[in-house]
Amino acid sequence: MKKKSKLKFQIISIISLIAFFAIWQLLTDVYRVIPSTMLPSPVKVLQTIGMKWSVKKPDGSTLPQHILASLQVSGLGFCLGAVIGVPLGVIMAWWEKADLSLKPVFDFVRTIPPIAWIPIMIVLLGIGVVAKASIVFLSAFIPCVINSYTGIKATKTVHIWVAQTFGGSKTRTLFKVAIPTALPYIFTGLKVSLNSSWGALVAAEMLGSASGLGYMIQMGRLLSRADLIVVGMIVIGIIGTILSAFLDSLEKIVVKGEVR
Amino acid sequence: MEQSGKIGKEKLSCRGITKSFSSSSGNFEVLHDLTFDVYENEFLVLFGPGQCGKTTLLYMLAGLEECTEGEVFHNGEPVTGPAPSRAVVYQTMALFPWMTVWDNVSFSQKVRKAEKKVIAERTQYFIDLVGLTGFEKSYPVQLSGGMKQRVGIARAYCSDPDVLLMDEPFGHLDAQTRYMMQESLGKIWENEKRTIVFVTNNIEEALYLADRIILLSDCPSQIKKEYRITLPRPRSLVSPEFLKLRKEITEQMNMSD
Amino acid sequence: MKKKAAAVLMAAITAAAASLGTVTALAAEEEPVTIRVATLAQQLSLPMYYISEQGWDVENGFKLEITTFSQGTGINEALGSGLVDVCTIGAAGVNSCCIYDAVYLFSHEDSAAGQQVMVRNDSPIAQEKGYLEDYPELLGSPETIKDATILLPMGTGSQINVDTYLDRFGLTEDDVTLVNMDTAPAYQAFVSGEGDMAHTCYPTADEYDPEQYTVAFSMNTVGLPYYDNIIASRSFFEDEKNHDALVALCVQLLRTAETFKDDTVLMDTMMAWYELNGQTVDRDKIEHQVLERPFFTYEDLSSIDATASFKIMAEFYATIGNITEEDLEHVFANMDDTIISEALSVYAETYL
Amino acid sequence: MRHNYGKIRVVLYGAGTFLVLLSLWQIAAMTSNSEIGFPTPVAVIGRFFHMLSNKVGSYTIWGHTLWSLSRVVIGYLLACVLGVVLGLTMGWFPYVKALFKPVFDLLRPIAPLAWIPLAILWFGIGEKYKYFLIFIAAFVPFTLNSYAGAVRVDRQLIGAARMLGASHSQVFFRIVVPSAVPSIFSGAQVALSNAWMTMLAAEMVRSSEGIGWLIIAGQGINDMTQMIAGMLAIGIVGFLLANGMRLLERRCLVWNNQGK
Repeated sequence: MKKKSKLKFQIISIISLIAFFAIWQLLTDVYRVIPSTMLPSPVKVLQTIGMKWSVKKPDGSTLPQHILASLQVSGLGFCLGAVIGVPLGVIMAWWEKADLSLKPVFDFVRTIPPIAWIPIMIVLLGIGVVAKASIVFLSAFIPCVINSYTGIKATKTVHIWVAQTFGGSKTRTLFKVAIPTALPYIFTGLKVSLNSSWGALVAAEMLGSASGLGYMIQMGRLLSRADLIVVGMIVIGIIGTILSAFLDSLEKIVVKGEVR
Repeated sequence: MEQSGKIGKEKLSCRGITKSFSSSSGNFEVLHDLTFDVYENEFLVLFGPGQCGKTTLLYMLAGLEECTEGEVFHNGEPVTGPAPSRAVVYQTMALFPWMTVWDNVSFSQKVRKAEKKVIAERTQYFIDLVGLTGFEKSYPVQLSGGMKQRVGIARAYCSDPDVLLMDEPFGHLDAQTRYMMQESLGKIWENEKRTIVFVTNNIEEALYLADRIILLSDCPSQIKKEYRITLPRPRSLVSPEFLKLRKEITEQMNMSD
Repeated sequence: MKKKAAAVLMAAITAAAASLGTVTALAAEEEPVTIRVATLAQQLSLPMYYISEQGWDVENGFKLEITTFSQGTGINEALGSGLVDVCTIGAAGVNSCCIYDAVYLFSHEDSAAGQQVMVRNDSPIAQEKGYLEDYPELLGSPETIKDATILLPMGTGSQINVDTYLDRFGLTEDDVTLVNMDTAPAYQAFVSGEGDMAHTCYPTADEYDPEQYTVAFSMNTVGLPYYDNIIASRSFFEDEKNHDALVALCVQLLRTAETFKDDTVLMDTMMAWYELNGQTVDRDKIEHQVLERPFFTYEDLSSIDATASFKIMAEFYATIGNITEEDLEHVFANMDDTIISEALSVYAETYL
Repeated sequence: MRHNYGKIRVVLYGAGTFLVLLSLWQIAAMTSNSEIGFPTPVAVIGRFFHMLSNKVGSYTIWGHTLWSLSRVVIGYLLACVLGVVLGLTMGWFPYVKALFKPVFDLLRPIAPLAWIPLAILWFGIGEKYKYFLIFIAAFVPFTLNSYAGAVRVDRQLIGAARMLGASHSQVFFRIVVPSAVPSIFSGAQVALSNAWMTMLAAEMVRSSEGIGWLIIAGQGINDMTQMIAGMLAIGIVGFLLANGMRLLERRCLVWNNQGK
């Protein structure tokens, strides 16, 4: 695309963003078309973010505490997902018996959304960070399993043949050849899994929590405070974007020569 | 470069064609000041070593690529963009995977909103011409390389082109299919006389098919030599004249000027 | 089976499409005014249920459409989204009054009983009783209560209950961890070992096994008057043609309170309600739950100031920061007494 | 991922694992003395079949499933139409991309469940907020994949089409749209599981029928058996939906089976 037209489109994008916020502001504060109980104006949202940064009222923790609690829950869930999911995927792909026996169970468990597990998790694991992390784990471990499974399966049979001709045992081949080749797939799996573990955060915090962004949104609902709700949503959105941007750049560095 | 005897009036003519690609490491010139004509109903072959911009030249004749300098004329009119009158057969076939053979071949007629009867007639005619009768309903994914290229040829013919531009159409085929395709293309060309510009880096293919061969040099490629091939058709690859010509052109090509 | 199932699906789609698109036109004039009522489940929905069962609503020119909710916060949302005209609600009603500009009509029931917080018998809190002279019933002391985890449905009367309890010991919400959970999940979590205290109310309160759990405090022992209130949406309240229907509804509520003084009528209605909602319940077990929460009759409302509880709750919400000071003024401004006084005089003429 | 290891062995291994898991669960349930009677698999499956024929609340499981499906169908179709149209046009027309992409990228990272409180504020607690939530959950994957499909179209095919005389709009409809279909289908798969999960969350927040309501009703009266039976129903329906979508894809994309 020629230089001139690329610039033109960038300008349009900026204008459309500004228009989005301007319309939002006009509809709420200026012309009062939408009552503030239904949708707070961008200015009100910014005020609330400012206020919530240091004030605990009315939902019991400041914004940084909420963010920390949420990162803790989805972080722990993600680690569980990766630590259990990746080896599970590798085992299922490498040993035929494991694949045959584990795959149907995995496919069935996969269809039950994490939120449906909440009532059971309360009884099994209580309401601590571990219970919440288990809800995140349920949505985080699936991409890990799938991608490491595809990664190992995609390992060219020639690689295995080459390793075996040089006398490598099955397991040695697995670690020397199959896993290194599957690394790019495994990394994509981790990337997807981190995104979905951040997404599952809201569900996890429905389990019963005292702080966290999902909890803040719930409190916004209980106290009919639309500004708390919107602030919670926006902060979740921003952190989600930062996470995936960070992962994309990490992927570019780590997985240089990968086959895409 | 002397003007060879006229067969018919010029179909395509290039005047001072130059093409250079600007990349991060400065400009990279591919074609340098090419001037030549293509005559009506002539089988012209652009022959040259592997990477010397033959495909780019062909795309510029079709109007798919713009010239950095110089111009291409078709029946005297400057070429501004791709058009059905300059049909292209791609090396990678570029068939529409979601369309059946019938839809692929009849695409140009349907797009032109010709009436049903005309579409049906023409499409069936060209499918039979390239020997794909009975495969009308199958998808490209279900065809072999050779058959896919036949669809490419039928599709190009079906748009009733003034000129057929072929970019190493048999480049991807195995040797066996390649000979077969060269032979059938020769026959097709006999029945359906069209001006054809054929790009290849295979000397047998060039000599077997061409009325005229333009030998191109390495990048930035220029016209090295022009040969008029008057061997009777269908040519045999082992006749003495064929072999003599083959040796001469190969030597000429490898001689760095 | 297949055809019926498909019919249900089709009906659901057409019904949904209808509600999505067209705005249903209001019923013709001479028909009774439809009042869409939202009530809390079980006992608190009895008056409305009884009125519609006896047909007292159609007799007096209004038609009740009742939906039940598990928590007051759900009713707030219903009011906020204009799906409900009148509701019976507890402390959560304060939110509706200040944020959705709803109108408080009057308090119709003393529902403090059963609003209590359970604690495990073997927990440190349970070992200390009568730490405060003027509240001998309360368990625990500042040291044992500090840093406790309490499970409760936030934004409702139970939060005020817990905060009053903490206040008695000079503590605030920041000294403990409040975990937001509905009554039933709170019970399941608490019983499986989570948290130090769990708020509950009837009927879940009776699920707790007395050998293992005792009442740390309840609204009565903490001295917090807790009445359930009748609240109307602003649009419904201000529409002149609904005025008579509202008065008539209040009159019928008073009449039902009077009839519910007879325990057998009250219990029969309770059992009928459980039957209707497909829950099998043991009558004797729930008898005490129902009788401990009386409905205000004509005499009660004439003698005591029933609005006290709602005002205390509104002030409390302001102190803990759930609502701002000017919201508080807004709540007081929305406490109407014209409808109830008119209803009391109409009730006096007709039924006394 | 399907490897045919011979039909019988597949069934044997799969059934084997399920049996092992169920018996573990049976033993655990019988020995557990937790306050809340943890139901045994036999009880759960028994209750599941019981609920197939008799009413729970106002419907049998069939009715609840149909209610849930009717909500998913409406939100899903709306998201499909709008998502594909926006995605394709954003991918092909630079003006549309410049106008809508920034706002779309702004709202995309917000998890569907985070929209629940706002949806309730905007649409009330009837049916409409559920349609809105399911629409949002399905709209994002549809748009993303259609956009990716339109952007990744093979330039050579476009050249060929224009060479054969196709006009700019004909190129869009006859080349760009069909070539994006495979990635739209993969988007449809993601959208379906998103919609299914969000429908459940919406029902567990507020509803008077549907499978989500079934679980919450069970939780409300401490009936663990009904809760787990509800999860069983969700798993089965989710399983059927996912496989149904795969079959549909395989049938429609007969021309593409060498791709995926």
